[in-house]
Amino acid sequence: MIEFKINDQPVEAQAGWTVLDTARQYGIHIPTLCHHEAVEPSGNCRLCVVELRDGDWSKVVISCMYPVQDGLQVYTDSDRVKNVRRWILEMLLSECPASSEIQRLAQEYGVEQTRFAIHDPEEDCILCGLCVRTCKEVVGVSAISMVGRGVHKVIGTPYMMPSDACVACGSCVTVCPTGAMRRRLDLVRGEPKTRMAHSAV
Amino acid sequence: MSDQNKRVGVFLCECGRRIAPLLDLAGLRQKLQDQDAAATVAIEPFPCLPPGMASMKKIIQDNDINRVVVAGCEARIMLKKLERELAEVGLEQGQIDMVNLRDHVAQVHDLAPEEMAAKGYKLIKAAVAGLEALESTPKELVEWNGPVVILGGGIATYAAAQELVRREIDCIIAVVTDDWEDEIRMLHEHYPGERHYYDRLENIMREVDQSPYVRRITVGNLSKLIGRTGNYQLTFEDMGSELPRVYQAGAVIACLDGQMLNQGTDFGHDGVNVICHTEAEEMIWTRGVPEGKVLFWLNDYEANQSEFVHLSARAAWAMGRYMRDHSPNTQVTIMYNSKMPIPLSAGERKLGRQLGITWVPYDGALRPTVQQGYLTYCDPESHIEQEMPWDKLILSPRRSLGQEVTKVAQVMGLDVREGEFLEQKHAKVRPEMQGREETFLAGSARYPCDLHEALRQGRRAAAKTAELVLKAKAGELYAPRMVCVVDTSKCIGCGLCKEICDCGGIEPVEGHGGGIPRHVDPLVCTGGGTCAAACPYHALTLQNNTLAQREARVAALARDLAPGEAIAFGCAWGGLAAADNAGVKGLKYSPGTYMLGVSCIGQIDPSVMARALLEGSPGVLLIGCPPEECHHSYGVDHTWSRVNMIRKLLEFSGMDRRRVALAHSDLNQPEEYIKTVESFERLMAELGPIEQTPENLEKLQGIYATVNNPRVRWVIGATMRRPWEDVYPGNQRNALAFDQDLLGILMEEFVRERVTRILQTEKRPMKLPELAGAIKEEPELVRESLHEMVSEGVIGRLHKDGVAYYVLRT
Amino acid sequence: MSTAPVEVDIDEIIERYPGKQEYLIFLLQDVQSAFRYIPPEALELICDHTGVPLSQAYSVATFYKSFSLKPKGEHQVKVCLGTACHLKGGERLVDDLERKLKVKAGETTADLLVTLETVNCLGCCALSPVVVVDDDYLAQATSGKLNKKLKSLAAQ
Amino acid sequence: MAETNVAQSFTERRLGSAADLKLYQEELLAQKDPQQAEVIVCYGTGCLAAGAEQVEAALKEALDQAGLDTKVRPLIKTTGCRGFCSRGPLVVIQPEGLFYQKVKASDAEEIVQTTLVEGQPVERLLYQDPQSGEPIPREQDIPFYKKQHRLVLGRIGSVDPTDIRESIAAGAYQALAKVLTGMSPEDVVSEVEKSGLRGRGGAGFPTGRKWRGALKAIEKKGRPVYVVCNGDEGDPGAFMDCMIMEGDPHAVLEGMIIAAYALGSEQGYIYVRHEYPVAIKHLDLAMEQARSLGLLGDNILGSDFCFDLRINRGAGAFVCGESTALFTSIEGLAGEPRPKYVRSVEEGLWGRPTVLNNVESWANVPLIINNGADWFAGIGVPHSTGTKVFSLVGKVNNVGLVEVPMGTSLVEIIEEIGGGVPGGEPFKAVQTGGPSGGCIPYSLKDVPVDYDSLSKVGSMMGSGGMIVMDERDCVVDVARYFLRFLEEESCGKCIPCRLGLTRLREMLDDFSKGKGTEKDVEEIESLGEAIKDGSLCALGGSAPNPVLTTLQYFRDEYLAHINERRCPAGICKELISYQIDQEACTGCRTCARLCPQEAISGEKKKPHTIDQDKCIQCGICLESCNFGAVQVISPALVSQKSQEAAS
Repeated sequence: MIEFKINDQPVEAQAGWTVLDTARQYGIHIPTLCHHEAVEPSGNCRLCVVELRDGDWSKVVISCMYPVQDGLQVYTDSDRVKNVRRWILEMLLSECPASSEIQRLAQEYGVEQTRFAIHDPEEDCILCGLCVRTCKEVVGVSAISMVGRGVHKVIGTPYMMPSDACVACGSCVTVCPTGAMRRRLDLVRGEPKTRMAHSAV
Repeated sequence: MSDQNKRVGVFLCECGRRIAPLLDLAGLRQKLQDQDAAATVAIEPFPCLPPGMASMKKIIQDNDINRVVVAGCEARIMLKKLERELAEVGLEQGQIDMVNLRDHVAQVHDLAPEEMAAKGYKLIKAAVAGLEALESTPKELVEWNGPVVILGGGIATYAAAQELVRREIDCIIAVVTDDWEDEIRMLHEHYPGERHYYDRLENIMREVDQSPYVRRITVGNLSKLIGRTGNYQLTFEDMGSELPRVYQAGAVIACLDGQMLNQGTDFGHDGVNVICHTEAEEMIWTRGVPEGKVLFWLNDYEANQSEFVHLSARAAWAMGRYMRDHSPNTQVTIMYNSKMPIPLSAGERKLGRQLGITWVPYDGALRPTVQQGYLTYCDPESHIEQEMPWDKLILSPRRSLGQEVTKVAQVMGLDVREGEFLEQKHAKVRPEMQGREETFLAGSARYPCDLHEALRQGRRAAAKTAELVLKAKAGELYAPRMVCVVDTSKCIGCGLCKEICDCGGIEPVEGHGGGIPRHVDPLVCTGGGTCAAACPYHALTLQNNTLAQREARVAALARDLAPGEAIAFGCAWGGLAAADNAGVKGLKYSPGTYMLGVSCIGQIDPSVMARALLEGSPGVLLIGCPPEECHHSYGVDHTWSRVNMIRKLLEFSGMDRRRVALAHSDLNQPEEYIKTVESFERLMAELGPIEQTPENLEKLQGIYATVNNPRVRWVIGATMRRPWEDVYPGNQRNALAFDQDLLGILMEEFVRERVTRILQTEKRPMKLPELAGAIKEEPELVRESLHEMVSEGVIGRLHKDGVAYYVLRT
Repeated sequence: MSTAPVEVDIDEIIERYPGKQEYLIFLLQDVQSAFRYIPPEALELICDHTGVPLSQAYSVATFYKSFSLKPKGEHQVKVCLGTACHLKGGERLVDDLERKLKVKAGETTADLLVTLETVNCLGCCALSPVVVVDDDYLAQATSGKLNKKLKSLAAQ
Repeated sequence: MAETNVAQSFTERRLGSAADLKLYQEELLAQKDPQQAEVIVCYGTGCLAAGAEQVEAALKEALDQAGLDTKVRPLIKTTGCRGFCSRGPLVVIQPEGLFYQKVKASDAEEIVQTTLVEGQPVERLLYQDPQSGEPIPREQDIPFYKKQHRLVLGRIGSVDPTDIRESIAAGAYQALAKVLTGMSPEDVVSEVEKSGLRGRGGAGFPTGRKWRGALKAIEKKGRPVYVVCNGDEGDPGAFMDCMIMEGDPHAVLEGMIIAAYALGSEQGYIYVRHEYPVAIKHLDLAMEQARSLGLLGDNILGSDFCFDLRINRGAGAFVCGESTALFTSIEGLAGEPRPKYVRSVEEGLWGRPTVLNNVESWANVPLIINNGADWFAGIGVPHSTGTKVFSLVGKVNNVGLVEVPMGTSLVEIIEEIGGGVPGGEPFKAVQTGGPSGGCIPYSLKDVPVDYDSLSKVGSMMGSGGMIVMDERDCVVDVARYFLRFLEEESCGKCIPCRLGLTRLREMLDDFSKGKGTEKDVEEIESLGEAIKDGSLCALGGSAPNPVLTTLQYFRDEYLAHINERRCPAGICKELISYQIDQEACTGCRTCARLCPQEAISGEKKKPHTIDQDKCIQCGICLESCNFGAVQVISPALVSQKSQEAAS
C-alpha cells in the first residue's frame, strides 16, 4: 500500500496506479481530454497537470501517467497548474473554436475568451490522438494515424484516402472528446453507398 | 464446471460525475439487492481504471462470480478491456455483458435520479437474465491437418511458396508443368513486358523448386473443395496422370491469373503488323526485336478498359526499353491519351530521353484511326489531326477472366460475377477478416496487376496463412467463441443456411447422398447469426450468444415495461453505435425506448420479436445499419423478411402491424437516431399496450409458435436470398403473387399451430365450433386446416353422435 | 546501346533487413535514397515485410523530414538555415529562390527539374550563408551566385 | 582515403589479448619514419565545402608531376576537422608543422615545389597574426590553437579516421585493454563517477551516476541492457559531435565498449543524424575495422566479453535528440517523446535499462580510464570537470571548433580564441545551448563557462553551440528564429509545445512589426512559463528559454520595437527601410539588376533610388552593393502609398 497526499488529503494506492487513477478513486476531479479508460494514456493534452511539492522543490507533472509513490504531495489546482491549464484552454479556444466541449471546459476553468487569432473557425480537433489509439488498441485495425509532424500534424489515413483497413465501427467518433472525428469519419470509412436519414415507422 | 451454479455479479459505474449524481446508483443497488436480482451488486467510481479493476476482481473471486454485468458505458469500446482484465479471474468472452447506463440513460434523458435508476434497473435485470441463460462453451482448439495447398497455376504460386518455405511450412504446389522454366517461357501471356524481372523470378522459382518443404504436383483444375480451415479435402480433375486426385490440406491458397485477349479488327488487329502486347512478346521470343518504327498505342480508353491503362503503359515502356536496348535500329514511340499522366519517375523520364523513347499524347475526344503504316490522331495542343507512322503497331490487350479460372473460383465458393474480376469489397467486422481474399487469393484474376503485384499478393496471402499454420503448430489456434455451431442431430441438410451465409463459413460435410449435414468453419464465421435465425429446425446456434439468451433477455425486460415503453434492438454498427454517440454528445431524448445491443440485427430471430410481444412489450423496434452498409452483408435485408412476417401475423391477429418495425441508423447521425426512437415511441403511445386479454394472449402464443414452425421458417428463409441475385427479390416478377402465397401459408400454419396448442392444453377431443371459438377464427378456415392436419396424420378425427371431434395424436 | 539500370530493385532493398518494426526506418531510408522518394507501392511492400500497419508506416514517413512521398526533382537545392546562416541572411536566400523557382521550400518545380529545400545546419558555419546544389557547396551565397548556378542547371 | 586496402589487410589479424594490442601498436609505430614528410589535408565539413577535395587531388597530381623520389616522397593524408574552419581549406605539412590556410587547388604546385622540394614555407599561405600582421608558420603558435586544451579532439587532425591502424598507433583502445585486463565493472563505474564527468549533450547529468543507476536497475530487472550513443546533434550552429564522429570514431566506439563491459551489455546503438553522411561512413568503417581486429563483436580482445553496435541513421527530426524520442525512433516509430517519469536507465529502449550518452561524453570515457579520474577531475572547475568542445560561430573572426577546460570565461573564448567580432567592436550577446539555451549579454562576458554558471545566468551548456552576435543582430529576430525552428521541429504530440510555440512566435512576430504593448511582454513570460511547465519533453520544456533570457537582458530592445517602432539592429523588415546613399552610389546598376521587385531605378553611373512602395525589404541590394551605398533606416520611412492612404 502506498500512502501520499492529494491537496493535503491522505490517500492510499497500489503500485502501478497513477496519480489520476487514485484521484478518481477518491472523487477528486482533475480535468482531462486525451485520457480514455479503454486505452493506454499518452500524455498529449496536458490538461491533467498537477504540481508536486516537497519543501521548496516543486514540479509540474501529468497525473494520467505519473506513478504513485509514497509521500508524494500532489496539488491539483495550484497557481502553476492553473497557469498551464489557462494557457492550454486559451490556445485551444482559438485553435478549436468549433468545439463546444472546449468552450465548456474553458468556462469551467475561468477562460472567457482567447487573445489569439483564430486560424480556422471550423476546426475542432485537438489532436489528442484518442481516435488513433482506440483504432489501434481497441479495434485493432490502425486505420487512422497521426500524419505529419508538429504544427502540420493532422489525423488521417494513408494518402488521405478512405482506408481499406477501416471497419467503419465508429469507435473513433465515440471516444473523440471534442466531436471532431464526426466530420472526419467519412474521410476514413469512405462515403456510404446509401445514407438513409430516417426510416418510416 | 462452475457453470452449473450461475452466479452473476453486477457492477455499477459512477463514471466520475457522468452517471453517479444524475442517476441514483445507491437506490439502484438497493433495488437490485432487494429483488435478489444478482449474486452481488457493487458500485465503483471507475471499474475500468486500475483501482476499480482491482476491486472488481476481488469481489468476483470472493463471491465465486462467474458472470458479470458492468453497467457503465459502451461495450463497443470498453468490453475488450474488461474481457482482457477479467480473464485473470477466470471469466471468458460471453460471460461479461455491459449495460450503457451513461449514454443510454444518464446522459440522454431529463429524468429525476430515481427515474433514471428505474430505467437502469430494467436494463440490468434483462442483462442478468440473458447471462443466466448462457451455457458457456469450453475453449476449442482448431484441428489442423495437412499442408498448405497452392493451386490455380498462377505465377503467384511461387512467391507464396517461397514465403511458406522460408517459414519452414510444408506446401503442395499444384502447377501445370513439371518444369518451372517452361512457366517463364509462357509468362508473358499473362504478364507482358516483365522481362526485366525474369532473373529475379527465376531465383524465386529455383528456391521453391529446391526446397524440401515443397511438393510439386501437376494435376487438373480443382473440381471439389470440402472441409474447413485446418482440414480441407481437395479433389482435382482427372488429367490421366498417375498422381492421386484427392489431397488433404490445412489451408488453400488460390493463385489465379487473368487472361489477355487480342483487340478486335476495329483496331486494325491482324496478328502480323498490328498486334497486342502478348503477341509482341511472342514475336520478340521467336524472331527478336523488329527493326524500324514500333508504335505502342495505349488504346485502353478506346477499348473501355481505361482503368488498366497504367498497366499497359508500364508494359509498353518496359518492352520499348528492351527493344531500344537490344536493337539500335528500332524506334519506339508510345501514344497515350492526354488524360493519362505518364507513369514514369524523374529518373525513368531521363532514361527515356537518353534512349529516345518518345511519348506522344493525343486528344482522347477523337478516337485515333488505324491506317496502313499510319495512325491518325488529334494533337491535343494544336487540335490538328496528325499521322504517326509505324512499321509495327502494338495495341494494349483486353483483360478478362478465363473460363477455367472462373470455374476454379466457383468451386472455391467465391462470388463470381459476370464481367468482373474476383476482388470483392467486404464489410468487415473483425480486423483479421479484412479483405478475406487476401488470405487465399492472389494473382491478376483478383484485379489486373503487374507481375510484381501478383507476386506480392502471393507473398501476402502466404504470410497470412503462415500465421495460422504457425499458431496451429504451436497449439494456440483457438476457435473464436461467438460463432455458429451446427447441432447435427437436428440438421437435415437442407442447405438453406449455406445459401444465406454471408461469410462463407458454412460448408457441407462430405457424406451420404441427399441429406448432407452442415458444419461451420469457426475461423471464417463472423458471428452475425442471420443463418441461425433462419434455420427452420433451430439446428444452428450462435454459441455463447444464443437465441435462448436473447429470449430470456427480452422476456425479462418486457415484463417490467411500463405503459408507453418499448424494446429496441440496435446493431453495433448502426443503431447501438448511434445510441452510444447520442450519449457521448449529450443529446436529450425521451426515455421510453430500451436499447439492447446485438452484433447484427440479422441475429434477431422472429421468435425473439414474438416473445417480446408475448411477454408484454407493446412493440419492438429493430435498428440496423443503413441498407447496403450491413457489416454482415445481408443481415438488414433478412430482417426485413422477418419483420414482414411478424407484421402479417399481427394483422391476422387484429393487432397493429406497426408494432414491429425495422429502422436504419448511421452511427454518425445520432440526431437521426433520436428521431427514429421518438417516432416509434409516439406510435407506441398512440397504440397503447396490447391488452392482456386471454384472446390476445392466445394469438400471441400462436404467433410465437408460428414463427418457430419449420415450414414457415423454411419459406421465409428460402425467400430472403442475396439482394444482388436478380431472381428474387431484386427482380420481383411476381412480388404480389409470392406475397399472396406467403399469406396463405402463414395463415394456414397460424391456425394449425393454434389448434394444436388448444388441443394440447385442453387435452380432450374438441369439435370444430369449439376450436374455432377458442381461437376466434372463421370455422371455414379452421375446418380446412383440420382436414389437412388429419390427412397428414398430425391429428386424429373421431366421430361421436355424427359430430366430428378432433384429437391430438400422441 | 546499353544503359545502366535507373530503377533499383525494390525487393532487393526489402530483403536487406529482417521483417521487424525496428527496421521500418532503415527500409524507408534505403527506398528514399534509391528512388529519392517513397512510392506508394514501396510503402505497402515495406508494411508487408515488417508487419507494420500501413497507417503507421505512413505516419512515420510523414513525421521525418528526410522522407518524401512525392517524387523529387532531378536537382536539389538546399539552403542552410542554421543559426550562423540565419544571422547572415539565409532566409533572404530562401525567399529569393522561392521567387525564382516559383515554388515554396520543400516543393519541386513542375518540370521535375529542381526541388528546393531548407536544412537546419550543415556544419559548415564558417561559410555561411551556404546553399548546396546537388553536392556543390556555394559558400557565402548571394542572389547573384544563385542566379548563375540555376542557369547552369537549366542548361544541363 | 584508402578504405579498401585497409579493410583487406585486416582479415589476417585478430588481436587475441590486450598484450597483443600493445604489440600491434608498437609494430605500427615502428613502421613509421618520424622524419617522413606528411601532407595533411583537413577533411572537415567546412574545408570540404570550401574545396578540400580539389586541393587534395591537386596536391597528388603536383607530387606526381614533381617526380619526387619515392623514399622522400611525402604521404598525403586526410583527417577529420582541425577546427579552424573559417580558414579552410587547411593543409598541414609534417613534421615541421607548417600550417597553410585558405589553400586553393592552384596553390598545390607551389606547396610541393617550395615546401617539399626546397624546404621553404609558402609565406602567403601562412596565418598572419591579426595584430602584428606577422606570419605564424606553425599551428600551435596560432592564437586560435594556443589557448585551447585539445583532449577529446586530441587525435583529430593527426590521424586518418578511416584507417584504424593510425588510431591504434595513436593510442586508441588502450583504455579498453586496461579495463579488460585490470578493472572490474565496478572499478570502471566508480572511476567514471570519481572523474565528475557530466553529460555533454545538454543537461549535464553526471555520467557515473547514470551508469550506477543502470547497474541498480539491472539488479532489479536483469538484462538485456543497452548502451546508446546520441549522435543526433540537431542544434543549428553546433557541429562538434559531427566532427568527433568523423575525425575520431574510435574514441566513441571505445567509450561505448567500455561502458558495455561495465554494464554487461551485449548490444549498443549509435543514433546519427542523417545529415552527417560522412560521420556515418566513418563510424561504419571504424566498426568494421574494429570487428575484424577483435575489438568489437564476439570475444573482445580474446576475453569472454561480447558486444556489438549498430548504427541507426536519423531521418530528419530534431526532437529525436531527446532521449525518449530517440528510443522510439530506434524502435522504428515516429520519434515522439514519452513522459520520463521512469528514468531511461530503468526503462529505456524497448522498456529495458538503457544508458544513453552523447558523442562527446563517450569520447571522454577512454581519456578518463587512460589517465585516471583524478587527472580528469583536475581539469576544469569543481562540478564541471574536464574540457568542453564548442562550435564557435556567428559574428566572430575565427569560426570553428574549440576545446577548452570547463570554467574558461566567455570572453576568453570569444575574444582570445575566436579573435573577437569582425570589425573589432565588442560582441553584443552570445547564444549558448542552442534553441534550448539562452542569450548571454556582453555585460556577463566574464562568466565562467561551466554547467552551473551558465544556468545561473539563465542559459545552459547545451551541446556546445556558441553563437556570437553583434550589434547588427536583433534579439527579437533571434528569439523568433529559434522559436520558428522549434515550432517546425516540434513533434506535435503535446499541446503546450505544438500550439504554444506558434502562439509565442506570433506574439513576437507582432513585436517585430512594432505591434504590442508592455502588457504583452508579461503575457509572453506567463505563456513561456506555461509551456515550460506543461510540455512533455525537454524540447518544449526549454523552448521559451531564448525568449525569456533575451527578455531578461534585452528588454529595452523589445520595448524599442513596440514603443518606438524601431529595430535597433536594423533587421526586422517591417520596421526598416533601405535607402541608397546618393553620395556613395556609383550607379553600377548591380542592385537594380538583382532587385526582384524592380524597385530600384536610376541611370547608369548616376545615383539610384529605391521606390519604397515596391520595396519588399528583401535586402538583396544591401547584400549586393560593393560600395556600401545601401543603408538601413529604422524606424522605417513611411512609403508614399501609406502616406496617401493616411491623407
